[in-house]
Amino acid sequence: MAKTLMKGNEAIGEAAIRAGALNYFCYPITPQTELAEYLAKRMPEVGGVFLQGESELAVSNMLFGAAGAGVRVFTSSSSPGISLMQEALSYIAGAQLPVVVVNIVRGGPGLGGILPAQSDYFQATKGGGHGDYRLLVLAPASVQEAVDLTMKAFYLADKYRNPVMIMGDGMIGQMMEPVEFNPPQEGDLPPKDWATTGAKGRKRNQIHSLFLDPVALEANNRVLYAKYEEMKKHEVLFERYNCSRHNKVLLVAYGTMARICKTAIAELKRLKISVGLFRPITLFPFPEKELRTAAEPVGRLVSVEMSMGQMVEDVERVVGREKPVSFFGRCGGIVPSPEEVVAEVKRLVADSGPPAQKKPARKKTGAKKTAKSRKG
Amino acid sequence: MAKTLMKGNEAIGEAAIRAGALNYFCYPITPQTELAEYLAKRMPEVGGVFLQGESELAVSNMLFGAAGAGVRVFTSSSSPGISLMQEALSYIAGAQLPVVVVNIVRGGPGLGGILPAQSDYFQATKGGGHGDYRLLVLAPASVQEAVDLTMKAFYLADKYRNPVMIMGDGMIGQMMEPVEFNPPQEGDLPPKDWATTGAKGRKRNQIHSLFLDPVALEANNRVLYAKYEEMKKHEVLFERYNCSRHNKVLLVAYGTMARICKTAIAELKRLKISVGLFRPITLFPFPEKELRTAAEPVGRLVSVEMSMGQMVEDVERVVGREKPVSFFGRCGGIVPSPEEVVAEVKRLVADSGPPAQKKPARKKTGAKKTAKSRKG
Amino acid sequence: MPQIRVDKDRCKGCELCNAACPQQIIAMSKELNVKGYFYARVDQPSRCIGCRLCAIVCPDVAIEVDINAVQYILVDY
Amino acid sequence: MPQIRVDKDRCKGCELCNAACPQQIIAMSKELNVKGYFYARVDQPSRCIGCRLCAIVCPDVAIEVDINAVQYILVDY
Amino acid sequence: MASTLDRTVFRKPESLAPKITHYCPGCTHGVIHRMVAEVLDELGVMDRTVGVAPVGCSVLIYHYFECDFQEAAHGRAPAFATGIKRVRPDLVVFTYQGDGDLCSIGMSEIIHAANRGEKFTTIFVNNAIYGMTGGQMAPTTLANQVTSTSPFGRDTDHTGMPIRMSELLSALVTPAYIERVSTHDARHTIKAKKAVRRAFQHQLNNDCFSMVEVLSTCPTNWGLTPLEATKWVEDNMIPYYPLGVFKEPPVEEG
Amino acid sequence: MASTLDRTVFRKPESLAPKITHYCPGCTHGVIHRMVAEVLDELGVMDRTVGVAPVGCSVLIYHYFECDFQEAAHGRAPAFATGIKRVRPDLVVFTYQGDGDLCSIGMSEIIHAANRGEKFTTIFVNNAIYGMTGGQMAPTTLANQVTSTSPFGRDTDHTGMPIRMSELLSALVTPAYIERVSTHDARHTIKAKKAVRRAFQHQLNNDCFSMVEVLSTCPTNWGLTPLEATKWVEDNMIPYYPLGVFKEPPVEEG
Amino acid sequence: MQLETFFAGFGGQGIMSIGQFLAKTAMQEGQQVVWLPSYGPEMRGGTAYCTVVVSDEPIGSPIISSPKALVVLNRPSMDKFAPRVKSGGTIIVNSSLIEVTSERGDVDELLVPANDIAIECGSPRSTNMVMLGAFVGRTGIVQIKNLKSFVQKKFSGTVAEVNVNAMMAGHRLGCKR
Amino acid sequence: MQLETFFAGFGGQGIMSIGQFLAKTAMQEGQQVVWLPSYGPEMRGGTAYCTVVVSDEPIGSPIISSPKALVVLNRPSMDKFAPRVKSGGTIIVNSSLIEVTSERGDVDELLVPANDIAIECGSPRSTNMVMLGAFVGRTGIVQIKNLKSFVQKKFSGTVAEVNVNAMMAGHRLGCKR
Ligand SMILES: Cc1ncc(C[n+]2csc(CCOP(=O)(O)OP(=O)(O)O)c2C)c(N)n1
Ligand SMILES: Cc1ncc(C[n+]2csc(CCOP(=O)(O)OP(=O)(O)O)c2C)c(N)n1
Ligand code: SF4
Ligand code: SF4
Ligand code: SF4
Ligand code: SF4
Ligand code: SF4
Ligand code: SF4
Ligand SMILES: [Mg+2]
Ligand SMILES: [Mg+2]
Repeated sequence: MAKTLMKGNEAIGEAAIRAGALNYFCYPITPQTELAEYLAKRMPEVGGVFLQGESELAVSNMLFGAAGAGVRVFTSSSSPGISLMQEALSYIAGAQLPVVVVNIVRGGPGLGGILPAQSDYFQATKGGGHGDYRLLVLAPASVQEAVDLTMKAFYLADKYRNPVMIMGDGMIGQMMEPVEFNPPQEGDLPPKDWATTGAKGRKRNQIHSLFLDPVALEANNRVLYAKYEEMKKHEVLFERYNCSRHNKVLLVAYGTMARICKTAIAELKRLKISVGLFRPITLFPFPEKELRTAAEPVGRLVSVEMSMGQMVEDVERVVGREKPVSFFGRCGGIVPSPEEVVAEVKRLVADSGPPAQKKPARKKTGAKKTAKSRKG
Repeated sequence: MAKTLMKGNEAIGEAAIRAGALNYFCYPITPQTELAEYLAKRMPEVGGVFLQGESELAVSNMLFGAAGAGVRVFTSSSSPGISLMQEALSYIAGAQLPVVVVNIVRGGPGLGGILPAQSDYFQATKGGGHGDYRLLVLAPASVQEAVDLTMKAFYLADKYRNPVMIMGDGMIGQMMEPVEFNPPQEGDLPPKDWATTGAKGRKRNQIHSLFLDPVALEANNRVLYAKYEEMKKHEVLFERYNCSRHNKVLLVAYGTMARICKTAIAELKRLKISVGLFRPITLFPFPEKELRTAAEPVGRLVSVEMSMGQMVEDVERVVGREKPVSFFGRCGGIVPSPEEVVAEVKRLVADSGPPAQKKPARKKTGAKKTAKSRKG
Repeated sequence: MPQIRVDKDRCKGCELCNAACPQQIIAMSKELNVKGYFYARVDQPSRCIGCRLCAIVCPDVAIEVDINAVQYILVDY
Repeated sequence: MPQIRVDKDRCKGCELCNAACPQQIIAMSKELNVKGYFYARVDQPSRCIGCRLCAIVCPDVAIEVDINAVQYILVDY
Repeated sequence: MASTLDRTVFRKPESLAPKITHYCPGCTHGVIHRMVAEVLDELGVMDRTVGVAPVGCSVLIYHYFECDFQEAAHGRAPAFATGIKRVRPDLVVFTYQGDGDLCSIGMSEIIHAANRGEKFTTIFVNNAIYGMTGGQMAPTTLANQVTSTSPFGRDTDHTGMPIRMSELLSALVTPAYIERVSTHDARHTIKAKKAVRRAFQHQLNNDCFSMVEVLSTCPTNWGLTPLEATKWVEDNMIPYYPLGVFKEPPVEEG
Repeated sequence: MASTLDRTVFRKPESLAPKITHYCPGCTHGVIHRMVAEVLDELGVMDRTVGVAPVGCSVLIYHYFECDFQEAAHGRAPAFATGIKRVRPDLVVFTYQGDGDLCSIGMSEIIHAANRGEKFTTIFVNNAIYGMTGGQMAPTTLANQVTSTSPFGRDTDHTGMPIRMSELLSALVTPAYIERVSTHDARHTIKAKKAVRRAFQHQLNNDCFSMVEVLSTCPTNWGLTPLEATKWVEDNMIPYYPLGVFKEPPVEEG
Repeated sequence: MQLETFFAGFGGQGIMSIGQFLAKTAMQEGQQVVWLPSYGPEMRGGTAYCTVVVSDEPIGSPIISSPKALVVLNRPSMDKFAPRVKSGGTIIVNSSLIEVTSERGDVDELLVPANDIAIECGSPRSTNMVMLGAFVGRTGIVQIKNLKSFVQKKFSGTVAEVNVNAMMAGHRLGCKR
Repeated sequence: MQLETFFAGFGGQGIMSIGQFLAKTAMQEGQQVVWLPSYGPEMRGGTAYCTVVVSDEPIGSPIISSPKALVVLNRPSMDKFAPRVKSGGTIIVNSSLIEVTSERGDVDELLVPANDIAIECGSPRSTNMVMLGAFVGRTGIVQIKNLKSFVQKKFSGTVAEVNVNAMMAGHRLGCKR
């Protein structure tokens, strides 16, 4: 298929349609509104449902209803709008419904700004709503990947009957890149015999997240967690870039930030500093084993984020305290430039002698910006 | 002062009044409704404001308005209601307003159940809303402590101009214990010269979380994070119980769960198994250094929770991978009994030889219930 | 002859049927049912006109009504 | 004699004052102001009756109106 | 209407499950459930109907019906129903909501669903109180009514007048069928059922959004016997909440 | 009214900050801002007034006033204002909200605030579109109006009829002052300001909730020149959104 | 020493209140106490119970799976809780409504025809007080005089009188071995 | 080889479009491309710009602080972006509206009276096309024939003609050294 140049927002919308997701509910918010606007035109063409709801709160509950009725359904929003969906996401997860939510993240907290950020990592991966549940979170780094992961998202949502989030920063939504729409690759899926489609010829179906009996509620939670264990086994996605025994530093970054790190790595190569990149593509399940393996030969790690430091907590947790893990990032809509990443790596390499190996105590460096650092 | 026997919910309400918080907005939800009902009677007596809002969403935004007007204000709710407050909490944190939110946690996700749980740990400590921000989170383990921490919460909220959450499980809200209302101990607080109280004789005050300029937004985030660093330095609270070099296992638990662990520890003592308890009282800032120190002499740790395992991630992160950290918990309204905790500890102690020290790989034990275990 | 059948274990003893009966022939039993309620029962079955009003107001669908004669159903429910 | 003063750098050239003036004496300049707009200016100042309608419709508070004679203010704004 | 010999003229409708409800004795939620089930039977649509349960005393309504059901978040049933009906317009969809659910937290969702003219039916059970959580004030609580959060009686200077939801929704321009009925005695219950049927009929005709507001009792939280409670509806609620059709588009078929 | 020699009869009100707004040329948000500021001046309450900004084009309104301001979450300004006014009834509080903000996402908050009779004033700027986000459909968008999310014109079969907010709020029982005005020409602007003044006066009298709905232009997203936009208000909006007082409690002082 | 007791019966039988009376009296005696209601799905219609823990040391778990004592006012509660009482514990049974016994040989079981006694004392509503008196008589967990003065302060007039009489009647029964 | 270009001017000057035309043509030639708009507070009223990166290898960072080339249509953008162009880079200046030069000795600066040329070619609205033509002439980043056929497909009738003419006029200027 020929490539077309498309905005990330629009490409995600088109990808959803190609994946058979013909039902879309939305509420406008920058920087994802183009997705809604694209689908306002496209859905009627393909006989799909386009509805602008009165609020993100309403939209997230429309998703529940529609998913419960057995169709592929999705929405898109940006940070404050996603916060308004937290109750519903908890309900959707509890009732085990497949929905896809696109979050084109902007700077927060509060009304914040409208420029790209990655400061919703915690909310997405730890569950911003109440109770024990998780979203499956996919973080594309290019428009093509956004397309591919969007298609995959619907499959995964159906496979696990779990909400899936596409987490792109504003950059992913706004930039144009060439894309191809390959037919979606999906495994077999069981029929949605749990859906509320009318009880004709079968016993009634009931979709609910209420379990007044604590034994039943705990059992439901176990079912959810068994799915999360399956996801950890089967769905982890990541990329290793320029990883080798010679790496002085391993960068950990996702989405747009990972691309910037790649440019920085090229520049560092010229400076004869070998640096690798580990890019989680699934943020939940987080590539724990894989990061641990990638970290093995390396002296230190830096989590590079467009936030004040969120994923770094997972990196620390996974890698353990034997190895210094530090954070570098900008936030509020400021995207660290390759030059800044290069400078941070140079600083770290100059700073540290041979990396210490044992029981590091957290130590603050006087790093500029929001860098925080932990080393031996 | 004479002690009175009070329900946790009511005692929290009274404590707030004693701390001068005469402004309360709420929406009913089990198991915290008694707090609202208590204050519906009490507030008129003390000339305070009691208003039942139309929803938790509205209430959380009323809090913003009232706090912005310079008064001490609070609300209480339970899990699904707290999810509906996430956008506002992000705004409140971003605009640096002092509010107190009481979450009497029930089982989730979704509508879940109405029995006690601790499954909102992630939401409370990592920020359930969007953007880089944190709540200061206090977790009482008795009605008296709920009273003391509630009073303190208002002081801390004012001191840091940050939302503070009292996180009690349903048990803390429902049980009656003797309480004393000691006069609140507060340090000096600066005048609220930022409040919107009318611009008479001064320049206008503006309270907002919008910073369209990314440089300004990043700067605001830095201000927030500087406060969080201060909290980490000055506000960490925790309890060590029965900790010693002889401990075979260190339990980590908070709130009601910690009390149950104490009973289990007494029983284990009879069985000649020495076990310690580390109880975080501030969940954010998490007592990182202190837990690390407490963990030092101990072979293994168990995070015991009324959830599917949330705080355990912080325990793992803080303790590192040299030491096995496992999880034990029940959820959905089931509270692990002391007997279950005893059994889990016995199992662990029997299971493991001398604790391994190096590079443990996560390994699943075939533990019953929701136990997950990581060891060398 | 019209007649009603009260499913005594569905009944919660609310007495609404009692009040609704134009013939005033429903009373409450002196015994408890399995749920612990004094359930409704018909005092003078022969006076029942099969009007269904008792059944219509019963919140617990504890009453069924039979008729066994040609009869005008006065209310269209 | 009544007169209006247009703060040319506040003006965004929307032409609403233009349309509102009963005397039709406001026109747009051929020059751009600092913001890049063709701003409003009074063509025949002497015909101004100080009615304030131009100022009332101006979204940018770019117009002030002075009067310097005894005058009835027709509209109470 | 003349009937033949020997038959049962009143029995549990097929659409109602046999399970005994958890409702308090005399609570008219039960009557309203049965009414809806009867209408589903009569229209023969049970097996293509999806109900949406509220959060409130009737949260477990799905146990009591034989049709499919979804259980919504508090107040959001109309958004759920919108989601279902938009993607499956062939289904018959209804929400069943209490006054706290619909008028308080769910105000926005019901207004917007009604205004978009969503083709589902809402059964709105107004008992002037929050039943499930133990008797707090609702937006529909009458002036001076004592509840656990208006312990001195609802002070309308402080909390405004009770919301008349049928009148409010009727103020929207989009066509709709809106009627208020009561279940406090047999006569009114008979009328109420007709309204419910009419509402579903409008849905089947794809006419418009339809809502039946049903005045209902909460003996438990009103602190009255079931019979006193029905009297309280008559004496206190109906004067403030007048019964009748507030809005209806031209009808093709009754 | 006779005036003396040599004076400025129109100038920027004291309550308005000198900063030039970010609004598009001809956008009547500017006129409405000035009107409010003039009223604050006239009533002499600027230094005890707190405004609440919406999310919408006027999100930065706080830069343009000399009084205190809070910036609310999208749609929640009435909840903010409730919070402020309840704890500080001595302050004069107003919200300034667009139609997306007030009618769409903020529907519940405005209805409940109005129904509780909160003693603040709402300036509701209805421009039949989402201005700030680039011209999406609002609940107030007229039938067949083209917007970026109704690219084929608003289909009222699909999205319902435009919401008449003043009429809707007037359907509540709680007393309130509700008036709809327009700013599309000088004559209407003069009336509009009177309404704003009246609204604040009701607040000062502690009478009731007050709202002035102001029809406003969005030349940019309507794709019209400012002048065409005022014409569009006259020709298209006013016929559907009639001007006038919809509700008012007995007044003690004008 | 720590004593954990379940008070169980129908809602409306005054279960929660006697639990609180005990807890408050123990508190006034300087003991540590926790009172914990059951809340949740079983609330409406079913059985209600509360837990009271009285101890001379700080109380750990407020949640008790197996109490040392049970005061039980109706049959469903008897079926549910009697098997959970710790061996060597105490069960006070309202034999007016419960026709069975626990059939446990390892506990001290006292049958109190509490409804009947209450009616004798002047009001069937004092059934709970009879049970409380009997329980305190049996266990001695608080001093009956303290409980008595608490009840006297709590109620007034004839209600107080009837309640105290009922309680004392129960107490006499409880003290008898 | 990777070329990063900023296209900058007032909103309404067709900045975004010419960036896209370039990106699409480069894509059709098989090159890697990214087009990135500026969005945000500066959108309304102020300067608008977009970044186009064209490369023969996968593109890393789509965010460029210092571009290799700048196509600039108005004065505020000139002031803002000209200093950020990399040493040895290219600046194409719309000299019809910009009376100044970058005053940088280390870049290749081409002055194009684009408004004037566009008016000559039949429409002032083709100013952007003149600039695009000049840029392609100067950098050779895409083949002008490919761009030309893209533009011919994109527009129709006289608009296409005027645009192509304007672009080719710009191109001639750009090729001249
Ligand atoms: C978000 C949220 N807030 C609050 C609650 C608690 N809650 C459950 S039901 C209810 C009110 C029910 O009242 P109503 O809708 O009138 O129904 P009724 O019980 O009277 O039939 C409330 C406040 C909840 N479950 N979720
Ligand atoms: C929760 C949330 N959802 C969506 C947005 C995006 N948003 C900002 S303003 C706006 C609509 C503004 O329209 P309106 O209220 O009519 O004001 P106008 O700009 O037309 O004056 C929207 C949807 C947001 N900031 N927050
Ligand atoms: S059918 Fe009519 S007459 Fe017969 S018992 Fe029922 S109400 Fe009475
Ligand atoms: S109405 Fe029904 S539940 Fe009530 S007493 Fe009569 S039969 Fe029993
Ligand atoms: S004051 Fe009146 S007459 Fe004078 S310029 Fe303005 S509108 Fe025209
Ligand atoms: S109305 Fe104001 S902004 Fe518009 S042209 Fe006239 S002076 Fe300028
Ligand atoms: S609490 Fe009220 S509404 Fe709920 S079941 Fe009981 S009587 Fe009915
Ligand atoms: S976009 Fe519309 S509402 Fe916003 S400033 Fe421009 S004209 Fe005004
Ligand atoms: Mg109710
Ligand atoms: Mg608008």
